[in-house]
Amino acid sequence: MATETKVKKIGMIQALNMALHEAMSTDENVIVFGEDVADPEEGGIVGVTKGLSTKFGELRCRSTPISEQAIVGAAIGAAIMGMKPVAEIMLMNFTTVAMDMIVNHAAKLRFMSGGQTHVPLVIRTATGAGLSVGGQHADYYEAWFAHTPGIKVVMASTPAEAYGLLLSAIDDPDPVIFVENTLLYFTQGEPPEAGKRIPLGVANVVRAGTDATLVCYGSHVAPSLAAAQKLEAEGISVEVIDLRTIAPWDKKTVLASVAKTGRAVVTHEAVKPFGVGAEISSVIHEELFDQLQAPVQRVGAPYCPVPYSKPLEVAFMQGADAIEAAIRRTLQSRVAA
Amino acid sequence: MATETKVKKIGMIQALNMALHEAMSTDENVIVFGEDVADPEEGGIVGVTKGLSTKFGELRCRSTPISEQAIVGAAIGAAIMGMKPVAEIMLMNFTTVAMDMIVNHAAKLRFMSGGQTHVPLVIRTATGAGLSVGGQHADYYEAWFAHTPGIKVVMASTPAEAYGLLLSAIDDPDPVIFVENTLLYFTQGEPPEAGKRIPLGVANVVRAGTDATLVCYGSHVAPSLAAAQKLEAEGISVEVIDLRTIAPWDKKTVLASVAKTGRAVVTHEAVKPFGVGAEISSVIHEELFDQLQAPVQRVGAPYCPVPYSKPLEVAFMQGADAIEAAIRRTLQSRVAA
Amino acid sequence: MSSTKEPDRAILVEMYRKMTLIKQNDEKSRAIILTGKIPMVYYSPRGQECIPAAVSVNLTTEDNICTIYRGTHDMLAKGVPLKDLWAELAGRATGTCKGKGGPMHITHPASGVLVTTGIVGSSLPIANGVALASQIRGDGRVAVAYFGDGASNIGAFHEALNMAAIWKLPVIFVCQNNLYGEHTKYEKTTAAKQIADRAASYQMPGVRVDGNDPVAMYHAAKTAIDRARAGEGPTLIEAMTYRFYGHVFGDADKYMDADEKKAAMAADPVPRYRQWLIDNGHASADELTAMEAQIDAELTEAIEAAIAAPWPEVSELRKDVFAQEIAA
Amino acid sequence: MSSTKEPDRAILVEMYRKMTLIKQNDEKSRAIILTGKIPMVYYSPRGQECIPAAVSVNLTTEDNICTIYRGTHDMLAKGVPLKDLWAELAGRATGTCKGKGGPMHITHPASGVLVTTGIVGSSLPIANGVALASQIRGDGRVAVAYFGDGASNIGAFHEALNMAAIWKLPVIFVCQNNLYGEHTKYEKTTAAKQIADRAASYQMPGVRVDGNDPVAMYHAAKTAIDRARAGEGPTLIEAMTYRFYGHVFGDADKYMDADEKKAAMAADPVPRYRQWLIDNGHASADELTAMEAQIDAELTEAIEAAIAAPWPEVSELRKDVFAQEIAA
Ligand SMILES: Cc1ncc(C[n+]2csc(CCOP(=O)(O)OP(=O)(O)O)c2C)c(N)n1
Ligand SMILES: Cc1ncc(C[n+]2csc(CCOP(=O)(O)OP(=O)(O)O)c2C)c(N)n1
Ligand SMILES: [Mg+2]
Ligand SMILES: [Mg+2]
Repeated sequence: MATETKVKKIGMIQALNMALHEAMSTDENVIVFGEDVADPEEGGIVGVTKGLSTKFGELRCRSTPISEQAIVGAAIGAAIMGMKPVAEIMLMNFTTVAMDMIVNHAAKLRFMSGGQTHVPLVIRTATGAGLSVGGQHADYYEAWFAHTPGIKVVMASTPAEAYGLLLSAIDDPDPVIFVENTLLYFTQGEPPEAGKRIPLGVANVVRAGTDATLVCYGSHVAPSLAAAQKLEAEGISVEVIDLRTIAPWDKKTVLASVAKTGRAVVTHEAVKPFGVGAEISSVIHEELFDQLQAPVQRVGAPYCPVPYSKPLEVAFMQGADAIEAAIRRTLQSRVAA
Repeated sequence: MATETKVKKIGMIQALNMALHEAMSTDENVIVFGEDVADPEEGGIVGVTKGLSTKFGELRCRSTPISEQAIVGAAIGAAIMGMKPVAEIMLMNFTTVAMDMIVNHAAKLRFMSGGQTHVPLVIRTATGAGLSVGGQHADYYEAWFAHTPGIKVVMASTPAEAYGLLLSAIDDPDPVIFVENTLLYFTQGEPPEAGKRIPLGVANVVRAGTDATLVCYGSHVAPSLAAAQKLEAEGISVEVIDLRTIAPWDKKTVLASVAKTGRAVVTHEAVKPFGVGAEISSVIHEELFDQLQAPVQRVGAPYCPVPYSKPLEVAFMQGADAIEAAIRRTLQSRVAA
Repeated sequence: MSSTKEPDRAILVEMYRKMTLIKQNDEKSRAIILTGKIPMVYYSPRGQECIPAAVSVNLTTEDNICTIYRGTHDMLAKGVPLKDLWAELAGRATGTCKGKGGPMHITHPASGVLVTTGIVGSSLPIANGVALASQIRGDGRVAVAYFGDGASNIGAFHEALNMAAIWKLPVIFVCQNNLYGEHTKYEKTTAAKQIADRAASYQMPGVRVDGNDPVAMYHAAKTAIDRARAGEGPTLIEAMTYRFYGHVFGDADKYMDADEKKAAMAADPVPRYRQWLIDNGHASADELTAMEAQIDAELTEAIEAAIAAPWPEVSELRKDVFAQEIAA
Repeated sequence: MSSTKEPDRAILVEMYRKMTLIKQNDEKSRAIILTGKIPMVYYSPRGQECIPAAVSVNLTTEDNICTIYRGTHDMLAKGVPLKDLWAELAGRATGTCKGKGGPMHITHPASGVLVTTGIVGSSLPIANGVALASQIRGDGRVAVAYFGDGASNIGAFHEALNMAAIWKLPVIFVCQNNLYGEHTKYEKTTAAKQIADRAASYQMPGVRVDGNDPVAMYHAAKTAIDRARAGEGPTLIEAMTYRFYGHVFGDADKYMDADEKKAAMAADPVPRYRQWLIDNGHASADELTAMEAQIDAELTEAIEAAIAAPWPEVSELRKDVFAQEIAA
């Protein structure tokens, strides 16, 4: 895909692994635990934690029992004491068994204690359709966490973004859910600058444009760019915004863009109804009703569990085509202004 | 409040209790379990299950250990076998410890089994601010469940509604979360007609109007009616729609009303960002963009955990005033049509 | 083999048939994945054949099981039809679940495979509910929950055992202890000397048994199932075993002890049992060879049929979400 | 009282001081609620005074506790300042949590009250994390998780005990077994003969002790805390006790056995211990009466101050959600 040959690309897993090495090297309060993460051979199921237990010892990087409540509980307690735990919940569907710890405790302790305690933990978790794993291994719950005051949600779209965002998530004084996409694990990208943080809460305008704004994040950034590129050939200029942080999201950047373009599409891999797109669409309508040339369009998965069978999974996953169609819908329905 | 004196009003707790008695009497597959529910003296913490264990025996109405995963798991297994379990999860915050069972299993088994099994259970749970119980006893997660394909969400606004909706929820072949508001427990209303069901998925136009549509449910129906009544004095006619079923919600009724009024407000007790209001607002904008006279307004709690202190809790809870203000916003920002 | 009183010859041979079916199904699974024709995620149960074989000969089709992602052996032992199973693994419209569930969610109520879950620990609380229905109806059925050693550390295990014990549910908890949860050894994660000990927390019988010994496993299962059927409540069985092919097919399994694995594979329960059956006059080599050939033929046919079967229609996404189809 | 070697006089008296503080605080709480001046939801710990008193005299302010809604006794024993506590109960800006947490979420890190939770079972996994930090830092602190008998049936209990055991965390699990979870008796919900037995599932010491006997409770706590501090890992203590005023203040408690309750109240641990201290020459009646009067005065002052204290500003809703204030 790349035309340059100079820069050596790196993979998503490697980028995340580099960020963890960097964080553990520079701050001894950073600790890592989760199922299988201390396996010295492989470093967890996909290798994100490779080498950490060997380099930093099993006191700071340890494999846990299959006990997600205990994992997140341990992260909360350690975080209150000033550690910086990075807990891994292998897949996002398994956050459901730790939901009390995340929602009733991690997210609320700062507020309920009147600021006396706070919970600077990171929960890394992965998910995503496309690997034929069926209904219980590919759900997205970022909308749930965004509806939960007190916890931040971050999703990265490239290796370098993942590196910089994960470092910021670890630095952050508040709890952060860091969602990794399983298909993106197998992608390559530009290497990050060593130690370089990407601030949370700031969206990234990955492509400038004038005719419509496309808001996306995580696994939907690449197909958004593909759709934008395709439309460019027709002279349609699409601005693509990678949210990076889903909660709290960067309203300023999104609204400034839509104020300029007058049209917007929000897209994500999660199920469309009651998804993150609903909030962003609502806010755009509320704030820019008079400037909008067409109603904001949303793209998301259909309202059903993730199916196993390949043709069903393909139909379930919305890609560049669906995004392109949504942009076209915003262009067609221009109101008589 | 009432002007009639003939009809004997009944309380919300009594109405729910009557529905359970009715369901258990007419269908021996209906079973009830949850923490303390079989207490013959009080019938659970607030008395919704009073008398059931005495009348139907402890085989069909039993108190459980404090084990929400096991409670919902038992309901799922029994439901697959054709029973009609009504499981009580005392407060909605405690559904977090059973979230795997609800989301990965109850909601998905019909789909994942290709329709070979299904899970006709009801989870009754209560929540709501206003009783000074602080951050872990008053959350609303209806937006989470609405974002979860395969499970229905119902919230009732009066005793008679609760009676009819709970009976339909028990009849329903799919899993239903039935959310009760703790403040409404203490309200009275018209008695229901014995055995009368209120169908799921059908909203109730509780007040006809022509100038704006107010979409609400559960605890926000009463303040919505109060706001509508107040505005009537100024000649502003507000149509009030009680959704009753949050998922799947009655788009047809809502869109028909907004198509007529050209203005809409969505209000709920849950936190506003990423709440149910976002989906409804988005759909109204998407479907009726050209007919809307003003952007849809949303009312919901501010983005913070439920606070303890009375003045904070009062400020947290949005009532008739906030709803009235939102309606006024839709009236003011009329676009030059 | 265990020296306890042996079951009937027919049962001994039926256990072998089930074990062979599982072994051959596993071999064919790994082979077909490598061809790319059915690219499923596969958690091999090879090495654990004996456990569900011995449990299932004590069950009727009216009895139900709840099993897990590593559960093909449990399903086959319970009698899921091969064609329906393979069509599901291949994601076809003719599969048990119309292709919508896949390997981790095989369901086939007709043969008593009620739930297959991908969430560690979740089979137990649901099996309780299945047993609860039987208890209320007094229909004499039992429910079996299968799960792994790693699952004994998750909250659902504890809640389910306590509830089953206090309610005396007709359920049997069968822990297949293969010494690993994913990449991590038992000793690193599990504070109990043996999982069977945990039954004491619930005043429930807890039995550790050699899960690779068909006769011992048969007796452990029979005792527990009889007990459940008689209304005397649940049992926790810890069946000791080993998985031959790592956590998931394709994993490098370097985290496993090479010698330990070699020893386990050398003690492969399937050929060992075959030899025992012949040595003890329960079956002739010819009889077993013929059985094996027939199983091979049936499997080949099922797999070929699966590959030739039609894909589901995209409209299936709108079906089975609720009883009522979702509008297009 | 237990006949084991008695602790120093100063400790014996300090335990009484804490117990009295808890008892009087309870009396004042119930009284003030009835006046309507501080209309809080209140889970009375009356009857359970001795447990945290005996635990806390073995802790330093550096050591931390995680407790539950029924936790005022635990907090008072650990040393939360009365004025800060009462201002929080009254929802005032000067409360420990600025009025934002309330009775179920009292937090006061300076005295080692790190978390108070309203979710059954949640104190345990979090206490593990607190202990984990100490283990990594080698700072010699210990963490105590308080919880009830009913909580021993929830998943978090099991996960936390297993993790603490396998990691040898410096944590003590103190189960205050008051025989009821809300309206339901122990025997209806808990399959274990005694909760202490459940420690065996984790190869952890499990001790059942009379939680209303200050000396016995002192020794049980000391052994466990010393053990944790020495890096030898966790202990489960089941302290037998009774709650005098039902689940939540105002509940009719008809589900409780009237005779059982009468007997428990007749054996009220606080006056009983008072008499024992006097009878055994550890303290004079005058000394204790003076102490009681002083506590009464301090409590009265704290409550009056709370009622007079300012309410929090509404802008507090935007603070402490995140480190950075939310925009208005
Ligand atoms: C709640 C949950 N946590 C984590 C996982 C990921 N996971 C899948 S299998 C597995 C190991 C389970 O080990 P064990 O129970 O021993 O069963 P085995 O795979 O050895 O048969 C893990 C951790 C999961 N599926 N569910
Ligand atoms: C997860 C969860 N489920 C249910 C409740 C409701 N609840 C509050 S206290 C309580 C009883 C707890 O009993 P126990 O653990 O014995 O403590 P006690 O109140 O007797 O001190 C219950 C069921 C809760 N707070 N959290
Ligand atoms: Mg295992
Ligand atoms: Mg109790």
